[in-house]
Amino acid sequence: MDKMPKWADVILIPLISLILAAILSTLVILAIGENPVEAVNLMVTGALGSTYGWGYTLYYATNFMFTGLAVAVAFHARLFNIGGEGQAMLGGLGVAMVCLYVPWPHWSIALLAAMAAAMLFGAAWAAIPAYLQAKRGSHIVITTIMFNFIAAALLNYMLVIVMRPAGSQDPATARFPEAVHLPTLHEMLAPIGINFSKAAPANISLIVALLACVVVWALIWRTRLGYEIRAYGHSETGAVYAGISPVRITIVAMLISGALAGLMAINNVMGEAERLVLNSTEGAGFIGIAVALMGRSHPFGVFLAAILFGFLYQGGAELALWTSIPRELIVVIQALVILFTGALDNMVRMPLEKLFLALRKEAN
Amino acid sequence: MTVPAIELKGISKAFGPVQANKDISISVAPGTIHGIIGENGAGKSTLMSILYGFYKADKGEIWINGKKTDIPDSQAAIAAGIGMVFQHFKLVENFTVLENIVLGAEDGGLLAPSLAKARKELKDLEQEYELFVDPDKRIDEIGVGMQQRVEILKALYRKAEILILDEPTGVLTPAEADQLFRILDRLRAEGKTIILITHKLREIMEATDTVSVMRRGQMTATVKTAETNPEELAELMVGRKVLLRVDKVPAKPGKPILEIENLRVTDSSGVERVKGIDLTVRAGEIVGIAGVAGNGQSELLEVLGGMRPGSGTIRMNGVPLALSGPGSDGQARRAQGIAHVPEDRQREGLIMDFHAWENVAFGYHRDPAYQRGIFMDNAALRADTERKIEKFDVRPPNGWLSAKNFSGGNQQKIVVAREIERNPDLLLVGQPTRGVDIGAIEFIHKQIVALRDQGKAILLVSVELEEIFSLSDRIAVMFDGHIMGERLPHETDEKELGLLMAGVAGEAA
Amino acid sequence: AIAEPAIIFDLGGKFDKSFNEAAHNGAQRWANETGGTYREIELQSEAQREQALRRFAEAGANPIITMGFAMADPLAAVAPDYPDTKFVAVDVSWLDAPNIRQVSFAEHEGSYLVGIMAAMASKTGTVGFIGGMDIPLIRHFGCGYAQGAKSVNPDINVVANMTGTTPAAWNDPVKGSELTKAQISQGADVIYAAAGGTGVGVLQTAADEGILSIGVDSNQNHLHPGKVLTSMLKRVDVAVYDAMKAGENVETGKFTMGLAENGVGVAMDENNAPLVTDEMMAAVEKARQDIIDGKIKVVSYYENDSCPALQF
Amino acid sequence: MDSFLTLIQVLDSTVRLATPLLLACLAGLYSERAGIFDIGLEGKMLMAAFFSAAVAAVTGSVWLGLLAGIAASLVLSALHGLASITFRGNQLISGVAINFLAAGLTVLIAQDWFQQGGRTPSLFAGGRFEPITFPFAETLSGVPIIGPIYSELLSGHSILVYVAFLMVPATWWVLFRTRFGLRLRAVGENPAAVDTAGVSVVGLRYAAVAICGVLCGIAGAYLATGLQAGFVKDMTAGRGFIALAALIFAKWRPWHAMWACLLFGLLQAVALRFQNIDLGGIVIPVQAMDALPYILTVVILAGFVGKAIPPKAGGEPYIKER
Ligand SMILES: Nc1ncnc2c1ncn2[C@@H]1O[C@H](COP(=O)(O)OP(=O)(O)OP(=O)(O)O)[C@@H](O)[C@H]1O
Ligand SMILES: Nc1ncnc2c1ncn2[C@@H]1O[C@H](COP(=O)(O)OP(=O)(O)OP(=O)(O)O)[C@@H](O)[C@H]1O
Ligand SMILES: [Mg+2]
Ligand SMILES: [Mg+2]
Repeated sequence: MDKMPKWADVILIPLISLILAAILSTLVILAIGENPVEAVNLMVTGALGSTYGWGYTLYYATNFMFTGLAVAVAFHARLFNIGGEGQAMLGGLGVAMVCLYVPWPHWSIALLAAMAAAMLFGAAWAAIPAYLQAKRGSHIVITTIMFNFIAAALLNYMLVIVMRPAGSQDPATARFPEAVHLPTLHEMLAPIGINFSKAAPANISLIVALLACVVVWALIWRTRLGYEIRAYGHSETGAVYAGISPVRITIVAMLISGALAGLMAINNVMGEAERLVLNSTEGAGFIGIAVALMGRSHPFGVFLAAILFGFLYQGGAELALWTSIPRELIVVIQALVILFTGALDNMVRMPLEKLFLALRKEAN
Repeated sequence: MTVPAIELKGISKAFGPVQANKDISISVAPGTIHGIIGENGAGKSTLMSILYGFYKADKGEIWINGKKTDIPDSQAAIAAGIGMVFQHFKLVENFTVLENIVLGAEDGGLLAPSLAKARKELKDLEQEYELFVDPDKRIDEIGVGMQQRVEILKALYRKAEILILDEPTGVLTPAEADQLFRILDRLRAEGKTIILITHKLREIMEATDTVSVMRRGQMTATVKTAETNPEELAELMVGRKVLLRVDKVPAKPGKPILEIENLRVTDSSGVERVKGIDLTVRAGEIVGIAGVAGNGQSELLEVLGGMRPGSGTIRMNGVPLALSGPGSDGQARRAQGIAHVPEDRQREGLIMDFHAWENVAFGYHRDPAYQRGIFMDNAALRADTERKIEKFDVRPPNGWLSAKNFSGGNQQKIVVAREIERNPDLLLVGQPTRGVDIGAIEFIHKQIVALRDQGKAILLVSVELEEIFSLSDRIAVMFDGHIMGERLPHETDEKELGLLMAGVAGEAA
Repeated sequence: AIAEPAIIFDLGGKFDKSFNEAAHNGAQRWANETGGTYREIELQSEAQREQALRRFAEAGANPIITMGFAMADPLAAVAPDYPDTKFVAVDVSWLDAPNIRQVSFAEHEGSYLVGIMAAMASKTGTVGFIGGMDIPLIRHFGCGYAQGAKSVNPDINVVANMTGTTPAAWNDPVKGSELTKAQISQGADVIYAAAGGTGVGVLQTAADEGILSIGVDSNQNHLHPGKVLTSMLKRVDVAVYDAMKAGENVETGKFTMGLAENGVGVAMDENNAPLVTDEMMAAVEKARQDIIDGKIKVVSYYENDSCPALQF
Repeated sequence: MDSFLTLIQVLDSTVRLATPLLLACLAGLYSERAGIFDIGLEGKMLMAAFFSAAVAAVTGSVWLGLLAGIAASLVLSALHGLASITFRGNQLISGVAINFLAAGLTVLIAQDWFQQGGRTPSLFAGGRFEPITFPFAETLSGVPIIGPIYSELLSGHSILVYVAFLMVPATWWVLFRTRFGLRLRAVGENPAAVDTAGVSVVGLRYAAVAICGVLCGIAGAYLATGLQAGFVKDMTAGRGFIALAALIFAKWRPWHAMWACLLFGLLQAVALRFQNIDLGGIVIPVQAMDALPYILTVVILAGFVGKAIPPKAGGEPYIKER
């Protein structure tokens, strides 16, 4: 028998972990002399109280869905992809090249091309760590960390030396042409009579992200490849027995993961900034880890966790804007979520298992 | 009446829902060798680990030399004069023998004096018990027999008066085993108390003074060795009369299905494990491979099953198989009509976290019958599972349970069902009944024989000589990567096979 | 109600002791004098620029003051969406939107003056310049400085280094410190830091190693009294103060603040009084007047992206 | 002579920049040799940097600052121990969490205490580790070759620099010449062997993690009170990861760790001093120099230049009962 029911594993444990993280976050807010109730109020109104707030919340959530899915897919193959940040940066590079160097007649075609480029660049950046893990056993966590730094240096070089328009002072590409402007929620919802804030950056990438959730779900639970990825993730020896090549699965899973992380660039680079700037990823690659952990690597869980983090991000930005609480509060919350749902999982799990065991003994 | 060296009273231990030890009591007289036998999973190792402070008992008392002793950790056990040689050695592989011996028993904070002292004492111990080792060799440079001596020396260095050996002969050749028993005799003569765990009745009969039998976590009997016999012990072990032979009609071997020529296998650390073997398996026969674990049988099965590369020639139905690179993996082997019941069902044959119905497709998940468009046809899978559960009497009959929630025997039934139902030309079977109860053993054996009777070829690897004898139509013995000889079961006996397994060439035997 | 003004500090943060801190001081002065309140944010990342602009505009802040050239691009995108809001862009001079006040400074003129002081204070005949991010604006500083130094001593050796190529260069005191040590080993005994927060490391190390340094933007003389020769003042505080004072009616267009407008200058106070000789004082005063009168023309780096007095 | 002086200068700055790397690298060495992977070196250093600077700024005593830095780093170590030893969680995830926790908390607390945008006030004499001048450094500086080497390169660093370099032989000695070292290495290779030998795996691992905390604490304190005069947000700037890279580069051996850190320190020193390096026509952009430590690490990990084999039990929690 399982030690406890599935619902406890999937819902109860993350929930308790989340509550613990929330309690500690409250303590942190109290410790810096702020009022947690007010802070939460401000966050809720700022992030959910207007279509403007929702627009930013959903914009951030879109980023996190992509990176969360990226981490989740790799988790299914028991690979820890810490390289989402670098892969997303490279995705941005791909998007910028497509948008700047090709004259597009219409945004829709440009979007498809940008998606392809983003996925290609993201996957390419994951390919080397994947290959080294598969073929040479180099620990993928370390190599992907290294690749994040290398990506930052590469992007720095591209923006400072190669892609910066003549005469411009800041290391950023030129604005993308008007033709590749993606429809925002404002533009998309106006025809059906909803007046969504014009200023918020949420855009059609949100739809792509939702589609990506569905596609990843189907991939993992409904296809042969997903079956093989999961089998490999649960047991490498089992995979070898079944004729599932560990090398192939490692590489394929990481390519998919990198492509998903790269795909984020259609949202932040093409949809929001409409140019490529340094640090455009804003740590979304790392937040993907928290999102995947909280979402238990299930696309639906990732979706929910991404919305939660989108809320935290927008709420945090509002806090920074209207109070003296620095935006880093969000980083602390994020750290606590990762800590409790990831590293201290057993702290919640072990007592619960005992509890359920005792309950069952009683029932018998 | 002397005071018992060890007395356990009412020991119970559960791992989550598994009750590994239930209210066990046992008493061991000083200066004797006390055997403990029992099936796989009976709880022998758990009991000894409790005695050694490695696990903590949920209930019960431990008395050493007539004193109630608390053993919360191994430190306490060592202090109480207990030493243990684990089934899986606990040695640091990249340390030297000497470093392993002093580890945890150093004198003072500096290493050099400890090592010097240990080196000297080791000399004395070697002399005293004829336990020769090279103190400066690294563990990963010496063989298992030697490693075991290091483990024994570790215990003696810590002044153990009570020595526990958990299945010490599983990895040894009969000759090495004989040497071990001589050492144990000497230790007993010195007044030490020894607990010996094994499933091998022969060893119990030869080496022990008293024997206790465990079944399903309980102690079923303790008897004087001199007053019992193997048949009685076997019955005590499994709880009913043991069927030693499987009923089967004589084999009618047909054309060769599998032909192996000069097969060589090198493992990932560069050691050659199979050193050029030739073997043929024909349609309608079961060829059994006997041998002590670790003599290349596993590697042989793994190459045939596409789990690792090899070199040489293997023909299946006359067609050469790729032995490395593309076309040499498990998928290719299945396509060529080879099915494989792997040695380790939990690590290989099943994904423990998958539902039973997902496991029923494991390895065959690319079969078109399981596909619908680009997706897997889960409905078809579940229907297929229903049938197999029914036919192989898997209990509980619920395809939605995860594999880990079935007992060992039922897990094995799922694997066997999956492989046999493929109707393969060749079935590879590794340790088919390891950790499986007698009822399931009979059932699985019958299925294997039935497949043979349909004219299929079967290659069986088992470390249980009894199983080899009862199933095989022809027996090949492997030692050190070579096939030492082939025998027909009715023309040989355990003694002859034992010599072959120890590497004593056929002519001499 | 009267709209609140808002100010957006650049990545260095409002306590960078330099550029942003000058703006902060100007805003504080306005708040203290008028009792008004204003909104502010310190940017943490490139990607936040546009959001901050929009958020303040949405909330009705007016005028919205931005610090640094990097806000130019987001401003160009956002300003047209809020035609009724006035934006004030410090260090920007090349946008065309009717509702932006663009304020730039003649940094080369102020740098020329501190260059004179550096050359007169130097005993080794070598002076140093440490810039922040390598962009034309900072070269513009260095170029004026070199010209000033050479006007005193045509043979003077000016060593120049830039901290980096990204905005991180504004906030890298470790690197500022290492560059200072390097320049000292090349003989420099007066070093001018035009590097935002990085300059803190430059001034610190110069003080530790016993040479003189020159601060920038804000008056940094007090950071190491008696060790900072002077500071090249860039009256960002004035620009911010003026804009806040004018409120919603702030005049838009392009404005340059030079010596004549008191937009740049050198800092003289009790902290550096012992270091400044009368001779120095006189030379600086003369050059200042000559520049205002047009008798001295300090070449701007922008003119043809090169400097007559210094090779970068 | 001029280029010789430049060389001395670069090496001098190499020593300074290698020091935090070396301390963090040795910290990681203790932890990973005991089987606990630690990608939280960065976070611990950062936390220590902040608390050392903050306490030094408030009390004016750099030694109290150092203690506070070590204490702060130890708290994070304890958290890592709790997650990865007691609760047998994923060590990598715990490390990631610790890095974020430090990045966020330092700024949050700094803002709360000092209202200076996430920094501490600048430290003045007493609040900083001053350089130590060797005897006769001044007098000897004129002597050719030896003079500058003695007076510039060897003399004139803060005490923590010398501590860091002395930690190398000390670490070697502890690991390979003492009982504690033997047990520590054993627990990273096969914890079950240590356990059955009657030594507490948990105790050893906590000890290793604690030593790691102390060394990270010193590293962070050096950054904020030795190399710099105060804390600025994110001031570790990836040094924890470079230290990790150096550890792999060094294959978990103390002397090699020193050379690896000196190499990476040299790369940083060169990148600091020269923006783009012109090698007879080919210009190496500064970004390439920045990325070089990471690239080298990947090459090492790929096993093209000798294989880096981590301690066998590294990264795996020790679970007795399945
Ligand atoms: N660490 C553990 N965690 C959970 N269950 C365990 C653990 N060790 C043993 N068990 C379970 O306890 C039972 C008894 O196992 P034990 O190893 O004591 O058997 P054994 O008699 O030594 O068998 P074998 O002959 O295979 O060595 C089995 O069901 C086993 O699965
Ligand atoms: N590692 C495990 N995790 C969870 N449950 C387990 C584990 N091992 C065994 N069980 C549960 O304990 C029960 C007993 O298992 P065990 O393997 O001892 O069965 P058994 O009585 O030996 O049966 P069989 O003869 O079929 O092997 C099983 O029903 C199984 O659900
Ligand atoms: Mg056992
Ligand atoms: Mg069983």
